[in-house]
Amino acid sequence: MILVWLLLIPLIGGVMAWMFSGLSRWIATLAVLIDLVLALQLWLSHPSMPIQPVQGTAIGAGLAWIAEVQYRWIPLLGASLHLAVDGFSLLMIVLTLFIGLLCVWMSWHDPVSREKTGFYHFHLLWLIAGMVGVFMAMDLLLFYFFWELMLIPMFFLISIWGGAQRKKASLKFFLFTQFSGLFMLIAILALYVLHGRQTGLYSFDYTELLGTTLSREVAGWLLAGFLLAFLVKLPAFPFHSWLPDTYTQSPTGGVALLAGVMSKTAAYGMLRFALPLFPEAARMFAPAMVILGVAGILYGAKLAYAQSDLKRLIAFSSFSHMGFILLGIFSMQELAYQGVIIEMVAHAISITGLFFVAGMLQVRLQHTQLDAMGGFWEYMPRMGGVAMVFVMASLGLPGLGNFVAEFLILAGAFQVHVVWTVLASLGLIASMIYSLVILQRVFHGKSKQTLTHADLKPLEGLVMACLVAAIVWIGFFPQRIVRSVQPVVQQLKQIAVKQNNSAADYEWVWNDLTLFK
Amino acid sequence: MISVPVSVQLLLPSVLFLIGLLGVLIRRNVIFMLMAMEIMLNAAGLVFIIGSSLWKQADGQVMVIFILAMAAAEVAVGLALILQVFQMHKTVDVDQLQELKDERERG
Amino acid sequence: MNIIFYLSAVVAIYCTLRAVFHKHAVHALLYLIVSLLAVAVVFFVLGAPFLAALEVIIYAGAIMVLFVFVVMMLNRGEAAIQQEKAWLQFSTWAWPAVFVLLLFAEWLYLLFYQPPAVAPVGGNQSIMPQQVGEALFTRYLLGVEMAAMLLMAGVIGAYHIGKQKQRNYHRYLEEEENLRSTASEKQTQQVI
Amino acid sequence: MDVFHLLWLVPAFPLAGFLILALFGLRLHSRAIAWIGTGSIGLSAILTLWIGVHFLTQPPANYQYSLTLWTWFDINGFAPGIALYLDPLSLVYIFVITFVSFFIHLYSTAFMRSNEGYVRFFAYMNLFVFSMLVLVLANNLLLLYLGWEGVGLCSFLLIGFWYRDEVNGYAARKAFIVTRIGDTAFIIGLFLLVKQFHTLNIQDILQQAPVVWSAGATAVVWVTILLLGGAVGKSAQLPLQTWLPDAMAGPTPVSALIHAATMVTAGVYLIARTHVLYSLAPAVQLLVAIIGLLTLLIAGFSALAQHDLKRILAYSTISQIGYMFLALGVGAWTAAIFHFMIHAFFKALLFLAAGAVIMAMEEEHDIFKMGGLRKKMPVTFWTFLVGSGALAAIPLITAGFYSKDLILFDAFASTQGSFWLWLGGFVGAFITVLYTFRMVFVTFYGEQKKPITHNPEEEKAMMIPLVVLAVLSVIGGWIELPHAWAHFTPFSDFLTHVLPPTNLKPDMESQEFMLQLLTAVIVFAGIYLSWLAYVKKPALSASWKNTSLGRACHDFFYKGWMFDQLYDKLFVKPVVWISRIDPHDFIDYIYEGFGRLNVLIHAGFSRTQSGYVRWYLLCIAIGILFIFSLILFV
Repeated sequence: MILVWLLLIPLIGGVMAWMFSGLSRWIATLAVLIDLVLALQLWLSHPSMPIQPVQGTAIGAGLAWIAEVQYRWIPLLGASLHLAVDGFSLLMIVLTLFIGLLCVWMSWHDPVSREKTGFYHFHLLWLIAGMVGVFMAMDLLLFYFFWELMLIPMFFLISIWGGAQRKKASLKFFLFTQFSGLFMLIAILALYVLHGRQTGLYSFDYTELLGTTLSREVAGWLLAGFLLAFLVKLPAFPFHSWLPDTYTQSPTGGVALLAGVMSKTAAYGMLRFALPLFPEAARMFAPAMVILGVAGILYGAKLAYAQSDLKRLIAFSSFSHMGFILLGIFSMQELAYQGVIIEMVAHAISITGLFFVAGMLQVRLQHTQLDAMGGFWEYMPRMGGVAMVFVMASLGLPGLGNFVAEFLILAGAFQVHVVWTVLASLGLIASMIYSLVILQRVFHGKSKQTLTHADLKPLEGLVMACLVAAIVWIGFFPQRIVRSVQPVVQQLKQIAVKQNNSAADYEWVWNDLTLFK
Repeated sequence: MISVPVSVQLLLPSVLFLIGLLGVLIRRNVIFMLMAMEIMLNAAGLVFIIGSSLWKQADGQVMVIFILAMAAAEVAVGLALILQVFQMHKTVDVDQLQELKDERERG
Repeated sequence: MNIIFYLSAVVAIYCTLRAVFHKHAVHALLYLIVSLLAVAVVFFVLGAPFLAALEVIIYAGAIMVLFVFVVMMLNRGEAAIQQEKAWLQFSTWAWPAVFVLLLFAEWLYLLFYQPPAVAPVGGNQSIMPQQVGEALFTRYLLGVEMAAMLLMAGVIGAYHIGKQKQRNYHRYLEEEENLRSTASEKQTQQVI
Repeated sequence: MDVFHLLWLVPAFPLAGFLILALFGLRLHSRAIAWIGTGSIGLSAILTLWIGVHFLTQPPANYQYSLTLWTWFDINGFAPGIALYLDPLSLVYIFVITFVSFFIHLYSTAFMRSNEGYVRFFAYMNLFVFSMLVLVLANNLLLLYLGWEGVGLCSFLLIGFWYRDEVNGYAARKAFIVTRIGDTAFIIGLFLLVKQFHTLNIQDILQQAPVVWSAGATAVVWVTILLLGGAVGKSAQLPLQTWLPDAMAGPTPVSALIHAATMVTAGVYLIARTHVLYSLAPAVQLLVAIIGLLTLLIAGFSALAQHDLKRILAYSTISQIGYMFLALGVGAWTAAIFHFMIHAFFKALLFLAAGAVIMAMEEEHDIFKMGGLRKKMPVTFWTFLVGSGALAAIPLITAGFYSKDLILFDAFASTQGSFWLWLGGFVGAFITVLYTFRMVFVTFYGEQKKPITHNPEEEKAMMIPLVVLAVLSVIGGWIELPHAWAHFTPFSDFLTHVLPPTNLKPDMESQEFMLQLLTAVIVFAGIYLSWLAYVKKPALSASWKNTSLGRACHDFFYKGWMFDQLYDKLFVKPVVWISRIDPHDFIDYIYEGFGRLNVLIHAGFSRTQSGYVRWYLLCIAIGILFIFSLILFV
């Protein structure tokens, strides 16, 4: 039942915020805070999930939910309101709500949200609800429903409260994500039909569909459909074109949720749906995906360095980091899986921090051009300090969450793809080159203009303190996360176990230098 | 009752229909176009009647009744529209009524 | 009886042609009425007396009267005729005529070279209103209901459309107009 | 009570200092800042002393003690902990770090007083000390890497401390990125170790490595090369040495602490720490020696041509670390660590004294614009002279002699050593003497060229560290006497619990005395030569400088053997070029192209929507015609 509340509170809160526009900030704060407390309480009360003994070889064996509800929805189609969470889902929900709360607070001083305040918070809350829904839907149709639900408020957030080119950006974002989402819908329907034909049981239920046997070609096509949606949303290498425009034009609150959480829904989708549903095909795709991941890391870093706009730079840095996630997921190693999940959380926090800094600068300067910045340390040492923390997180400084994640991803990937991992490690150097640009061109150097009372306001300080605390916490205590996602990783590990049997088919790109044998 | 071959019988509605079609295509006056359309409807009705007499079934005639009803409604709405359009644009020339034209082309 | 069919067919075709190509709207309408009457005769000849009556009453009577009213409301006398004359250029109707003739050719081919399979003609009796009514209110009851609703919609629609005199036909234009009016208000305020 | 349980407090004090300064520093009075910044290190140093005494008197089992604070993460048995490890090697390091840091902090309280960003300085410095302590105390390589990157960060922040000047920012960035290149190699090495051992615990790896790997196995070669990559980056050795001279842009105490005494020797620590691996890969160990040798020569020659006092010291640091690498390369592990300790004392001393000089000269760095400071700044002069003597390794009376001599002897006499390695080190020693005393004579002798406005000798906080470090630079060497004199080697004995003793070729001890004599001769010869060239007959050096060969050599050495220019052409320019060619992401053009295509198609279809009703109808008619024809004739 708590799951339904988790979903309903932001939905109702959104409507209330719309109705009582004057109080909308408080209503939004309250709604998200209550939700966060609920989710956190649930998460904390299950420190580590017992891993059920694996029965049989089916990939889904051993799944254990912390909470689960199932209501009738469209019984005719075999679709139900099946909500369930395990440690992984719950972690992502907590993350969503945490970032969401900070977004609400961050928009407090944002002049952008002063227009149509209630409507703004309505969209914000529905967006949060959509994401929360994505993280707990265990029915594929429902998953698709939430997948699309989070798209629409995001679209309006950009197109109403965005920057100067918001129309183009929001349209681009919508077209990319919607179009790719349709492929996923097709794949879901095809899977549904194939499964129904085989077993006679037409159902969209995740646990039901898990064991579907498919021929390699079919599974490949279906996985391609899922992956297309996820790769666009992540975004991965050739599908990232919507990202800079969208990230740049979004309002601060929106972009944090977009870069911080929405991109993680794609990674979540891969780990939760794409891989377990089509393990064979995933193994087939893995080398290509690994290459895409590495390409994304390097290409994103290159683009980030070339930008002259702060927000674009951060946007491309986010793109670059998504390459690590892709690399980690498809290297199919336990270390890498854990790394990916930690990266999902850590990157969400660090990128949120960076975009908040950019947003605060935008409010103070009315622009985000790097050429016109410099020397701001003098006027805002506190903001400079927190910016430094997130810059360091972005370049993977140990002690902050991203390092643990990237280390695990690369260490995991190294087990199977030596050359690609080494190339990806070059991304560590590249990430340092562009990250330092943020710090040095904004806060160091000669000051080109005088700002007064520009440093963090109390509420902004609180938000940034929360983020810093979180990223440091992950940096030093990732074990809490590791433990809570253990069952999922065990499930995913079974994919990797089989890998050894069928790796021979794909030897051509595995590129495992025979050095270390 | 009559022993005209069916093909010849059907020739009449086809000719009427084509005349109607020609009328719709070449007249610029909205009223004439509406009239031409009535002719076409009527021709279609005639085909039903021929079918009805051929097979000795009442269904064809029922259809014609529906066509009549439809024609009546259509004429009522259509003429109201014509009046309205005339009042707004002061013309009955369809070539000047181009609200459906694509924006890009107009600009 | 065949001769009646042929005669009325010739009359119908001739009058329809006149109706379509006439430059004077009222004359055209009168030709059209004659054409409809001729078609009614054909109906009768083909054994559909009830429909023949309906054709006369509804089509030739009611509908055409509507047309006449509208034509009279819009009539602009000689200018309209001149205009129609100008509009009926060769270039206007050449291409449509070609297509229509092509269509006609195909039709002829269809009718006479691939004649339709004709069911055996059984007896020469008419289909009486009784039968039509039976069919209408048993098998086609739903159709009747729908036709009734259609007529209702037609009546309301015609009333609604005919009533609104000065409203714009699209809300965007309305908004534009509002903007323009507020702008002009501002201007006047500034002037004051 | 077991004092070792308090080990965690050693890094915790500086961390606490950092946190207090970072969170509340903007509101604190400068005196409070100085107390917190220096006091935290002082507490750490006292605790270290206490622990050290305990360690010597009541050593833990096997001379090693580890303290797990908490498990960092545990993934299927791969569980690096936040765990500290204390053994003689790390004890030496934390001893040096805490004490030298303490004195440098003390010095800074006065030196940095007139600077804005006082609190920032101490916060960074405390963070640095914390990171450095974590680096040397870590019991696994991942935690070591945390400290490793932490010190890199602090180095970056402190080089760019005066952030308004773009040049400082550039130097900071350069230092961070160049070391990061090495660090990336390092972390790839870690991946390889994880793959092999599924652990990063140093002791576990060292125990398992000889079992898993035979000597010269490919994997161990790769691991050691990659770790070496990290070490040369951090320790500014060939080919990644270019960042250190530029790093002198930071405040002088920073140069003393980070870029001379502690951080740059982290590479030495890393190699010493993983010595078992290097023993398994003799080829790589030889490479270490060669790198050390080349670096010490290249840097020595570069130092000879510098004008900037701090740059001379920077090149000399590179050169001295080259000696340590040479020692590591020939298997003289303890000698390397010994030299590290002594070097930390005298190089910190030299930098601090140089800082005093620069302060007196109002930020003048060029030694040729100084001169004659001997009388005006006696304390500085004498301490600087002691430091220089140690650097030049004046026999018997300076600590530098004992450590450097040990390295030279081992380079010759160790089983992995050779005559050529010794010769290189020997030449390097001569050059060291030359540039050291060139620096001393030019700075402190001759005429005074600039008046002193504010004499730092009045600052007690600055002079006490100088004196203490000078004393250490003299007596520090007496804990390890040459083999030939007496078997009084407590330092090596102490370290033998961690590091294997140096294997000497048979019958070498007899030659040691010869070598020492040779060294002594060149030291005095060098001092005389530089005295001749810069004090007695300055025209001599000037005339040499005026020959075309002389000028070419001077320029070449002055620019640090043109490495900067080379790397600029090879790496920096291409990278920047690649970034600049396509800032707008060509992938985007593909999607833009799709968009354009759609607009084009739309424009085509838009034509059909002409707004002429009759045109639509004609289209319908044509459609009918078409469908009919299709049905009839197809």
